[in-house]
Amino acid sequence: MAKVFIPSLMQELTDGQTQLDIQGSTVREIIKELEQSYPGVKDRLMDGFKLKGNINVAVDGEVSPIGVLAKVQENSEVHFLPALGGG
Amino acid sequence: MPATKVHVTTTINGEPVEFLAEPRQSLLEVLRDVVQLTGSKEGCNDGNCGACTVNMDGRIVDSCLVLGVEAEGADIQTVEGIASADGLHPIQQAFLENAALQCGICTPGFLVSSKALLEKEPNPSEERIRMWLAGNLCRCTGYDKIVKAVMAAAKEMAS
Amino acid sequence: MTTTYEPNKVLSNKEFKVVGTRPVRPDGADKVTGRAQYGADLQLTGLLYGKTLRSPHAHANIKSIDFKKALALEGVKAVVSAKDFPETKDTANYGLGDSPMNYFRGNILADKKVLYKGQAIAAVAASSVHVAEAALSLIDVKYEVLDAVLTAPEGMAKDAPILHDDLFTKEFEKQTKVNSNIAEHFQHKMGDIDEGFAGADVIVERTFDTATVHQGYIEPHNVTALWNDDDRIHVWTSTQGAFTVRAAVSEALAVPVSKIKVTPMEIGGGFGGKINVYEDPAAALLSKKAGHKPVKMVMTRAEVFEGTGPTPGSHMTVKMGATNEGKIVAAQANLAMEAGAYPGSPVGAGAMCVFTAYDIANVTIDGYDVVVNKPKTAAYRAPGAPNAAFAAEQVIDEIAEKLNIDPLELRLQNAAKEGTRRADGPIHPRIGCVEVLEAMKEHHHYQSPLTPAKNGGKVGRGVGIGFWFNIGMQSACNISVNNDGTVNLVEGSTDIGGSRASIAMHAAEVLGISYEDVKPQVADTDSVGYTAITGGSRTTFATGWAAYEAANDVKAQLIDRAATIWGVDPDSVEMEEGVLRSKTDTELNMSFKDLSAQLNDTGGPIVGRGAVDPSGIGGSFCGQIVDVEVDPETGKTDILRFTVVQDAGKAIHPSYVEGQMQGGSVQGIGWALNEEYYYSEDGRMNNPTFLDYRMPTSLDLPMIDTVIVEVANPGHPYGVRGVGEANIVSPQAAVANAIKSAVGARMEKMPMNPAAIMEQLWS
Amino acid sequence: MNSIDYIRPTTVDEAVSLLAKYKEKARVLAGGTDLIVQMRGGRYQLDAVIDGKHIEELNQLTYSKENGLVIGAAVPCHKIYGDENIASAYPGIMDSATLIGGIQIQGRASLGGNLMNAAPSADAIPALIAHNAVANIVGANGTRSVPVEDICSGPGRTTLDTGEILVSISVPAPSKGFGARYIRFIPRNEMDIAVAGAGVSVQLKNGKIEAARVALSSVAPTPLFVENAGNSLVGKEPSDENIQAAANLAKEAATPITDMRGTVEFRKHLCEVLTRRALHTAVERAREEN
Repeated sequence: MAKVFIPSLMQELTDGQTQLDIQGSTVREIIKELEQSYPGVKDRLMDGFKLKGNINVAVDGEVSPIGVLAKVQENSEVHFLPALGGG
Repeated sequence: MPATKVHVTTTINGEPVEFLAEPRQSLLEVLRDVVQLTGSKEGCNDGNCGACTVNMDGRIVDSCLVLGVEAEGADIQTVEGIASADGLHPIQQAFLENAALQCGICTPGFLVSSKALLEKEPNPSEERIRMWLAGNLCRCTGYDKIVKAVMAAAKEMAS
Repeated sequence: MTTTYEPNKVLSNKEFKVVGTRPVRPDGADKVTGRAQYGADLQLTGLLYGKTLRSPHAHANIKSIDFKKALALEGVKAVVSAKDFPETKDTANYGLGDSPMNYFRGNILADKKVLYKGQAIAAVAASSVHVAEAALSLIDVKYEVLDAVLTAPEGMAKDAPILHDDLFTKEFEKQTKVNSNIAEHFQHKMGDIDEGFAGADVIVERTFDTATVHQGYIEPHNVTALWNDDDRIHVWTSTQGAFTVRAAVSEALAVPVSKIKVTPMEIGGGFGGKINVYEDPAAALLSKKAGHKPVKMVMTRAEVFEGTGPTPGSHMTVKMGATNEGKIVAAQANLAMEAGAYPGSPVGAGAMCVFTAYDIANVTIDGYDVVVNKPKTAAYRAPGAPNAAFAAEQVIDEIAEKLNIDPLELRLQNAAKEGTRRADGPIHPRIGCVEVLEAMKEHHHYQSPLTPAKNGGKVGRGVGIGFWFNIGMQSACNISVNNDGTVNLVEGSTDIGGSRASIAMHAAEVLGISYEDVKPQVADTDSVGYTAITGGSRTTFATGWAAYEAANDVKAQLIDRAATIWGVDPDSVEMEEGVLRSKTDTELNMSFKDLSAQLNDTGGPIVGRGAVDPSGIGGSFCGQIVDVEVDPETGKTDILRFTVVQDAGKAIHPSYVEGQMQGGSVQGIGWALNEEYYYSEDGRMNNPTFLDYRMPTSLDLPMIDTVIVEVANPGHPYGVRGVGEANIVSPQAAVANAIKSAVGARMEKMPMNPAAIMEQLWS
Repeated sequence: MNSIDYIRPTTVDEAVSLLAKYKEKARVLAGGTDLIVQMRGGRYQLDAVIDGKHIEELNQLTYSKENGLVIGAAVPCHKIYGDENIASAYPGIMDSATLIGGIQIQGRASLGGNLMNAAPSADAIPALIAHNAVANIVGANGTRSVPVEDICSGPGRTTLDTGEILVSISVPAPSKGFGARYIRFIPRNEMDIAVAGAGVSVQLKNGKIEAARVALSSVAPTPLFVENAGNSLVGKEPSDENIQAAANLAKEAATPITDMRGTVEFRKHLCEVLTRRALHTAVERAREEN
């Protein structure tokens, strides 16, 4: 199971839980799984089939260039982060 | 007032040049838009960045603060006139070898200014170079490599 | 010191043939002779000149716009306003996140309401710039002037005038029901902040305010657009991202990208400020309305200050606690940054960077994105991070002072390493924070006594360290082999500081040929695969990587071709240092040059391609040591000595890496000491000139010494970490700490100009 | 910028008749470093600029120990500081000529233009006042000479009548024991407008101050001649206390405004600091002259 870190401002949807162990081989599956137990998560994170434009997902510390398509390993850490630009 | 163009005869980079200019046009505007020498750049249009620096009768000036019509009878050198048929001038070569440019927009002004300094003072101190170039703004380099390039050019020109 | 001191060190631990050398840039000759074509240099047949009408008010409703008199002026060819935008979808995305269409378009041509002085309202195309300017004065706009909000605290105040009646505070994408100037609230939490502070022996808390500053590139924004008779649009512009411009014009005008071609001209600086698109869509509309004539628009310096950039002013409280032994046990930050007129300040990045250099168990960070009546902020080198570091790096300095621990020692004791968990969640991969701090500590500068005063003032030394994540994103590159043994390399990254060279060096290294045998060029959007912005310190990292991939593709094809010629199995052929040889038969070998001459007779051209969207981005740490002299009677600060140390992973072209470090640091010095938007009460910038927006001149600086640290980024083939941004993060704090050490004034406001220092000394 | 005529007279008379014709719709162009920027910014909507650089009298630069210095109104700064005799005889003027703008600006900008631009922050004017300079003005009604401190009447305004032209500035020859200094305060080291500036001179005789003048920039609607500050030193020794007292008078006289270049409090404070520092240097210079 992957360790999914819930952003503090989204913990209201997870009954205050900060971290959840979720089954899934991609970020998409993880979100689907999360949505099952905690309805509303998907709407917060996704816009149709992809992540919202202002959200990044990091798997094991690496921001995924392919968003929800990113592969997740057993024991991976998954973080949802605000997207960053740069100068 | 009707805009009447004035006929101006001048010398640019050693060549006699004639052009027609409205009196309100700056020398920079004339160089870029009328004579088609776009090497001199506009950064501020009020004499504070030096990107438009040209040499006029042996003195460096901001060409945005000169009227084109004032060029009558003058001898003007722009960045386009620095290299010779033999190749780049040592100051140009030094800027390249010392990585003294990043975006390159300020470079024409710095080259014209630096060349004038080295012609007047072949061996300037770092302090003197910094003082001389204070009218030329560069936002990319922090000036370190520009100052070093001028020093390197001085050395090269002395040898 | 007895040993001779040599500046500009590179602490390399891995050597390559081409990578790590310092060749002259391929566009060099054009740039020292005035031949390089920047956007404003473009001349086209039938060219018209456009100018933009801008709001004289910081906050007002537009009641009406009357173009009659302007259109009657001889030489005026077309006018446009927001009314000329076609119907389209609700959200715009041009490659950098989503934004509501009305906000995106509002910043191009305002509709109904203006939200900052300098906001574009309408544009005119005419036969000359002078006629276009005259026409602007004939456009009659009626306004209803509203009260302006100029800082984040003002914007957050309960009774503040509201900028957008459709803006509701978001919290991690949760749309709240609060109509407010707070566009977004971010939060990061780790550990237990109260417990953390309870275990601290010393706690420092301070509140900081910083002013709005501009990127300050010397070249004003420019664009030439032609809406052709066949309805194809061609845009020539100095931009950090040609594909971004293409997408933005497409989104704004509801024209498919395939009908838009963007030719990136040479660019005179950007620093993040030439990512956003300003006049380009208006220029295209003017071109269409003027009968498909090309229209050139070049901003004045005042338009650049008032209508583009800047990076935000901010209001920040930082609190940190440490034990007597110097272990930092808790850190809290409350960061409010000005988005400008539309949401999107870099507070999110600031929040993610504020404590990143340290290993702290208990952290809470709150960030607020606040709209105010100022230009919409744009990226500026590590956006958000310098503001945050100005606060955090001063607080940590004060803790060191209170604990009587050397400030670098305290930082080293708490430095983040591989495996340290960041406050925003993920753990650090291999990073160079410790290595940078150690290089600072061991540096001749830090080991030397304070530089003596030049003008009889007081001297002091300060340090600081900063972090920037860097970004990856998409890059494409094609390499074709010439029959004289050279290659042409086509890529899509605007070259803003020598990246043609660093990208070509990747290819030369792979192919084992000389740098001079790679001829790079930056192509237009019709001629190369999608390439994201030159920004986020990504160009050498990602486009260099694309070149690496393309070169490897070429190499594989060369090996195949040699095998065909020799009639052997490709697996038995290798290519090293520009020579192809059989692994088994020493007779079979051929130089790349010889093979390239045979290509047309042995199967045709060889073209390699590289297309990447890499992960494995290596963040960069950068620290500064600065000695200042402060005149205690006037508050004037002079920089006496300055050293910058940065982790480059691997410096592909060390001179250009040093250039980034020096340039970023000096922008930081300008930000620290003098630069600011000076506003009148009604929201007008009083100093939109290089005279009064005081950027450093050569006379304000010493040499900027550099140390390149190389902690290879395992995510990149040569170990590259982007170096364009981290260098601007902490110079401000380092200067502040130096001022404190010189005259005892702890500076809670930036800029730390003479008046501000005197005020602090008098208080 | 609106359309303009450009006229290039070669005599003062010609220039005066052109000014009579265009009245307030024409201005005389010297270096143009202020005028061209102001025309572009819309401060003036002129019909004509009259280039003064081709009139002999406006280009004169003569100096003798007997008759002093005459600076044509269009002579650029670099010619002034480029002349070693002038530079050593007129240290205060030399200070200001090397401070105005950068090298590019100094290639064009003139002290006469600085005076006619009448900016409160003008660097040359306090130095000229300190040096007892006089402006030589020609108009339709003839020639008059006016002390420099009586030229500026407000920001950008002078006491010249419409139709008058500044031809030159005369500065008396300094005698032994004379020293002068102009310093300004700017946040950077170049290219800035003065936050405050002080131009001072002292005449020493037998170790005492025989005469002294103090003038300030950027702290009043015009460059400010602080007569009482200079007079307070007369007959006294150039001691720290006496100089401090004069500096305090300068501070009292200043009536600055708060703007992007500084606050009232800061600027008044600077008047004291700069006047004190300038007087000390002027005294040192005066002693060197002995």
